[in-house]
Amino acid sequence: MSQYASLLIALPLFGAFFIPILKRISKSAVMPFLVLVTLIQTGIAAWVFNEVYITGKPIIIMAGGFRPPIGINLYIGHFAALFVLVIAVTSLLMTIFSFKAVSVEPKDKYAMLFLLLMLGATGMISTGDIFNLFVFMEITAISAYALIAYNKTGEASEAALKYIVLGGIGSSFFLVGVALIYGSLGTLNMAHIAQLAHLVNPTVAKAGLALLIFGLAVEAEQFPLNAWAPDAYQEAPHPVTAMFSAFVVKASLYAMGRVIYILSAVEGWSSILRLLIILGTLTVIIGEMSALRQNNVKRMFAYSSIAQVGLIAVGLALGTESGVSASVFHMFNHAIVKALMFLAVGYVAVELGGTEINKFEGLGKRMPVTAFAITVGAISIIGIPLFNIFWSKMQLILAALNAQYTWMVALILGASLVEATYYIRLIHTIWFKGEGEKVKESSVLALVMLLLVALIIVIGIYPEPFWNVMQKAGSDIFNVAQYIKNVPLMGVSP
Amino acid sequence: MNELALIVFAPLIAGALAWLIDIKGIREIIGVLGAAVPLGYAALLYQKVNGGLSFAINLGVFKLTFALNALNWFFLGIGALVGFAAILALVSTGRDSYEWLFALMSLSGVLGVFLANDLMTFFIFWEIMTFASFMMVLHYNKAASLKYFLLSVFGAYAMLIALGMIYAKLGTFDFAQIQQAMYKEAYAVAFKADTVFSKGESILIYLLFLIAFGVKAGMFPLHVWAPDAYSETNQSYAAMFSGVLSKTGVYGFIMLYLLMGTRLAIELGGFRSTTKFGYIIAFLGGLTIIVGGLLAALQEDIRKLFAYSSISQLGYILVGIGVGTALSMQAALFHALSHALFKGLFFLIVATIVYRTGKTTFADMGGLAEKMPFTFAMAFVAILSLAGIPPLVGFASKWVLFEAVISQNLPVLGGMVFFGSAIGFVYLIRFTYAVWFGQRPTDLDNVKDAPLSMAVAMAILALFNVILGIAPGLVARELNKIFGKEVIGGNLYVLDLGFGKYNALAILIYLIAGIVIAGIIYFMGAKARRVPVTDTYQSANPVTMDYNLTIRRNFFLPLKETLAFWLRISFDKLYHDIGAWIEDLAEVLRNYIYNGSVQSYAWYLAIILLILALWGV
Amino acid sequence: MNPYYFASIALILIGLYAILAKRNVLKMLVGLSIMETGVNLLLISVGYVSGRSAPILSEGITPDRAVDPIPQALVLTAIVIGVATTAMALSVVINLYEKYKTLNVEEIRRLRG
Amino acid sequence: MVKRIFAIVFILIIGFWMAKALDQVPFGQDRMLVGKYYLEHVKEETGAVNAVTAVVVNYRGFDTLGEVTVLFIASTGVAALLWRKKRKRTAKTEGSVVLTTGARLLLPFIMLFGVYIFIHGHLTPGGGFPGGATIATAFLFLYLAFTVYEVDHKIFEPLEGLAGVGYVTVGLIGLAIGGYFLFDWIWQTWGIGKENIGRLLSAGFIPIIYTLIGIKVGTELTGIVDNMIKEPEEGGQ
Repeated sequence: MSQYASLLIALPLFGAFFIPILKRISKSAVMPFLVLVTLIQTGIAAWVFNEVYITGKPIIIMAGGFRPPIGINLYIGHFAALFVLVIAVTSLLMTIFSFKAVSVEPKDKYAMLFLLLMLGATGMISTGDIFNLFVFMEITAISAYALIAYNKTGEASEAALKYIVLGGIGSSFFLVGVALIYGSLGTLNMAHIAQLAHLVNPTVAKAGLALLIFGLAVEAEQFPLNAWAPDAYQEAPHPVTAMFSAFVVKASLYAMGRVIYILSAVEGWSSILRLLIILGTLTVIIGEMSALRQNNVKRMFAYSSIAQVGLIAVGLALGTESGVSASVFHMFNHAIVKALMFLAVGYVAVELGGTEINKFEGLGKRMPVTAFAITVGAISIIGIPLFNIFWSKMQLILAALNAQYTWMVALILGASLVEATYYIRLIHTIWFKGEGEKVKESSVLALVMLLLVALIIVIGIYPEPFWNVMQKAGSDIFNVAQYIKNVPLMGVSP
Repeated sequence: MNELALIVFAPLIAGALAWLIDIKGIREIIGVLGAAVPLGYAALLYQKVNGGLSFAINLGVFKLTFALNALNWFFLGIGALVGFAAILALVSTGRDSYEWLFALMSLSGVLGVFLANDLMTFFIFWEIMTFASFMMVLHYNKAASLKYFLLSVFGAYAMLIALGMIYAKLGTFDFAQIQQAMYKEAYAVAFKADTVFSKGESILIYLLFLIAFGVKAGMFPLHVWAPDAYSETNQSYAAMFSGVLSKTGVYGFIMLYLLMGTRLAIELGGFRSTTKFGYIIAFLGGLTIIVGGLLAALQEDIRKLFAYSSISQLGYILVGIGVGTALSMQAALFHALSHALFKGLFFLIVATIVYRTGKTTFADMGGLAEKMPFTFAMAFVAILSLAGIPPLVGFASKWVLFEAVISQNLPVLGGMVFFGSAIGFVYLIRFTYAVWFGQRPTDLDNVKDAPLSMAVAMAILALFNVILGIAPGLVARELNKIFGKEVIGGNLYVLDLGFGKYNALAILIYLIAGIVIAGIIYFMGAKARRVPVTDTYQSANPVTMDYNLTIRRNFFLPLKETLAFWLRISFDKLYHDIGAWIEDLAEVLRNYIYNGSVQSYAWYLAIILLILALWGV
Repeated sequence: MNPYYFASIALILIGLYAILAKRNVLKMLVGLSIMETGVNLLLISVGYVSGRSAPILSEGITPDRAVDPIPQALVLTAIVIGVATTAMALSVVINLYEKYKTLNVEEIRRLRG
Repeated sequence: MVKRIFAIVFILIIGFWMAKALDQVPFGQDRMLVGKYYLEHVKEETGAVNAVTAVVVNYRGFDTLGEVTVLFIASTGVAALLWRKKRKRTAKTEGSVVLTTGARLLLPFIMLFGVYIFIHGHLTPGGGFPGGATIATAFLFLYLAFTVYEVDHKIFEPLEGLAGVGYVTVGLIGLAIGGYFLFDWIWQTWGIGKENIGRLLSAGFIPIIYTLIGIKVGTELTGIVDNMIKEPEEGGQ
């Protein structure tokens, strides 16, 4: 029965392939079909979520019926179950937003690319095989290239070009890493690699791990490699940006975390981790500093999202279980908050025709619900208690201090001071500056925004149930021995 | 629900309700009820103070624990009382539900800080209080609120790092456990055994806590946010803001003493008769008194004057804490109470004046004594109490403080404290002269007296000022209960420090006698006749009413000229320049790194590969 | 140094050099596809076992006479991914040229800061 | 000029690093682990003679599913990005006589050869992708020869979608019958063609999948060629 979880991959694929046929039948049925598919996907994801969290055992999907490492297996553990649900729900909300936000013509192509972006992220999170991770990473990347350039303006093409060149280099070197790992171990299944990791020759292991992490770091927006991200976030259609910052980046972050911990038996492991922590801290600082004097609010949120991603990467690279669970909790919180804020900014851009800061003056009077959503999002990102990001940021900082990285924490807190500045300036511009006549806000989107705001406040006030889920998800990544035991490896005689 | 939880969360829930039900009448009632609950319970819990009442919520991520003991009951009393008075006054000056939500949220934050039993809860409610009070200031002025928020969050993050270091080494947040661990550390240091925290780390933790609590208490180098924040917010909220929220900084310093006092004392050694680390706090406190007092005298805006005076009064408390003996600690607590009372009263008076006249600078005020007699009476009580005139609580606490400082023969601190009280008197003359006496501008003729809600609030605080002034023994008994031993002797009306006595009742009797005699002379003897204002100043040459005779502007111009050199060094400008410099750095960094060309981005990738190649190989 | 490894690394580096040094966007994309070809060659050469032939088990070829089939399967996928990336890149460049009228990397810099 | 020198220096260092890493993976040594299992069990578990095809379709079927999706994204993306209201072919020079007659003559044979490649995927080298590419070259041949020839999107896109839907349905049938997604139910449960390994009708659902892939790749690559050749009208968006 549990093999039906493979519908998580089959359904969006079936939907995407079915759209060209559906387009022949009735052109206007494409978008509603998109909502239907994401709705069913959410249903399946919810079923998988409580299946995994009730039985406590991960679902292992063996494609083609062959046991790993012979066949490819999907490992839907605590983390994958949680985040597949996050992906499905965010995509559902963004399809609703796409009705209003996407006006550029070939909408059926947009729907196909939208579904495949969701598929790529879901695949990346649930796969249990390194090369399959590469394939799903490419699916996410290429559909992201297409979606970023979708608006067909000069700037959109420029942003997409940057992402293609950098993404191309990153994935090529990722493949070199896979070649090295396969060359020395002879297997591609993650659990099998984790089992045999100690047999790898030190130089190959170090180089392989470094290249794998380099490839993933380009997608996961670490400091110098994230130069494509601000442009891509700014130029992509609004629902795509929200999806991008909510889960596409998280998928590559998770992949990086998974690769780090399955190769933890490798000899040069701690030096690469320290490099990753330095990169992560630099990402936070440069991300926050660059957002300081932005007059395009969408680009400002892009930089802030990059900074939070850097914080998550630091959490992952700490090498302690509390660090990993804290970064998973931060991923979850950040996904909600950033989905809300990019939805709100997108909606403002759709209604008022642009995301420059002067469009936001007096927003409190013109679009009260959207202004309220942005304010709650901004306040929770700064890290104020009674909101959700506070708990995960606190856990991250305590975990970092536990791992004796006092200087890193001081720099990160300094950066979040900078973050507080530009968010407060935004809040002040929205509520206490400028005038404007009232704009009628669509009730559906208002409802979606209020739903997300309610979720933020609920997690902020009583984080206990969420934290238990996060700890299980964190140990799912960190505890590699358990991971190897869960995957039914066939004893392949060397 | 446990009483402690009710005390802490009642204002927050009331604030949220008031914000949701945005109807003019109901919102006020809910708000006042929300503020009354903590006051009521604080009184109720008086007997059960040492009953070890505690309450804990398990939030999964952290366990929030609250506990009641003699010390935080004392601070709880201050917070609840002045908080209730401020919320009562907010009824008339409150503009919209936004202010009700955040005023009550900050009250809830303060009470949470006082009742917290572990460092993490302390930090969480500290952040809630900072955020709520920031939102009150943001409502009025962005620059002031931004400066306030950044400095206080800077302090909060300093505390977070210290807290994190303690948690990393000791694995716990709980006050009691940390206290024991620090005692063990102290002995280990004494006998040169190996310790969990190195000397450098304990100094770092001390400095971080110093910054964190210094910011909140408005200590000298970190006080720049206070004048703007206190003046740029709803004036009745300012009463709570300066009266209660600054007490959290004081409470923090006392926590620092309780947790790490012995360790730091042994570690850093002594200085004259106090500990070195204590003397730093005391000296900075002394500087705060002088700077606060001098700047207060030179202010043109009534709100700014009281903001600076509030900072300088806090300097007294810091000196009391810094000296570090049991007597000086009790003096500091006593002065914390009296400061909250008379400063709260002063800000309520300012709120009434601003509410009624709409003016805030001295130049366009004057001669309000006839028009607002009740407020003037309240102001009179407050002035006496702040200046330290015997029958009121201000004198009692200042007297104990002076005794404490002198008995430890610390000449420099003693000098600062005395200078401070002199300066205190100076800016009070400025206030009374410019606002109450002198010639009333024509447009203030139809000014009415304080509205009922503000009058009641002021009356409550004035009453306490008088009662505790006459019977300081009430407070002394509570303070002794906190310290467990008889530090300040004497019964209800007499404070006996062993080397000095103060009989409040006797002085009151002499005062009443004096007033009676003065009254008799006034009515019977001298033919007192009303003298028109114009007569007193121009030595009898003809002058008309519309010419402004009273010196309301630049009252202390000579003082300003003498201090001109010192006034140029302003920490406010320093912080502003640092901020601007960081912003320019950010601008340069952003344009240099994200310069838009794909090739340079590809170069970044190549550089990272190079680093991997060189480091990884 | 085995010639196949040497060739594959050389191809990867030539591709990287083209991306780093060439000013025309199309040349960069050519460099990108050269790099992908180099990586595919590397994948294949990792799987080669000297003295054995293609893994098609018709008559005469027994399992111990065949080369490792997995890298060849991986390369099939990698080639298609290379094609997809290049196709996407070219269509983006077509749009870019239509709007910017230039292919010089230095001039494509409207999104910065 | 300095930039080029730096680039070369960087590249040499990176190259040296990768070479050092690769030295530890000696060339030509038999390090097969999972590969050995495939070679020994390919005949009885999948019935395919060509081990690579068996690995591509059966053992690692998920990769191929992903790969087909990647190509589908490429063709959709190209279509989405180059979409204009009115587009037409602007080729001026008609193909020479040799080219046009050659096209008419050779077209069926190229098509036939492409079909041959993906039908015999499980026996001879090459499979769905090379077969599909050959078919696409046939269409390209027509584009080169005739300036007016255009592929009709009304037919090609649904065909492409149909092939994709077919592939996923095959996987779902495997899920329904064998309990596992992409399970080779023809070979493993029904056991058809077990006896004639090496001949056409063998190797379970590999021929079916490769035919679907062949059609899909053919139509997609032709779609990409068509989108790239057409020029937008002046009034285009």
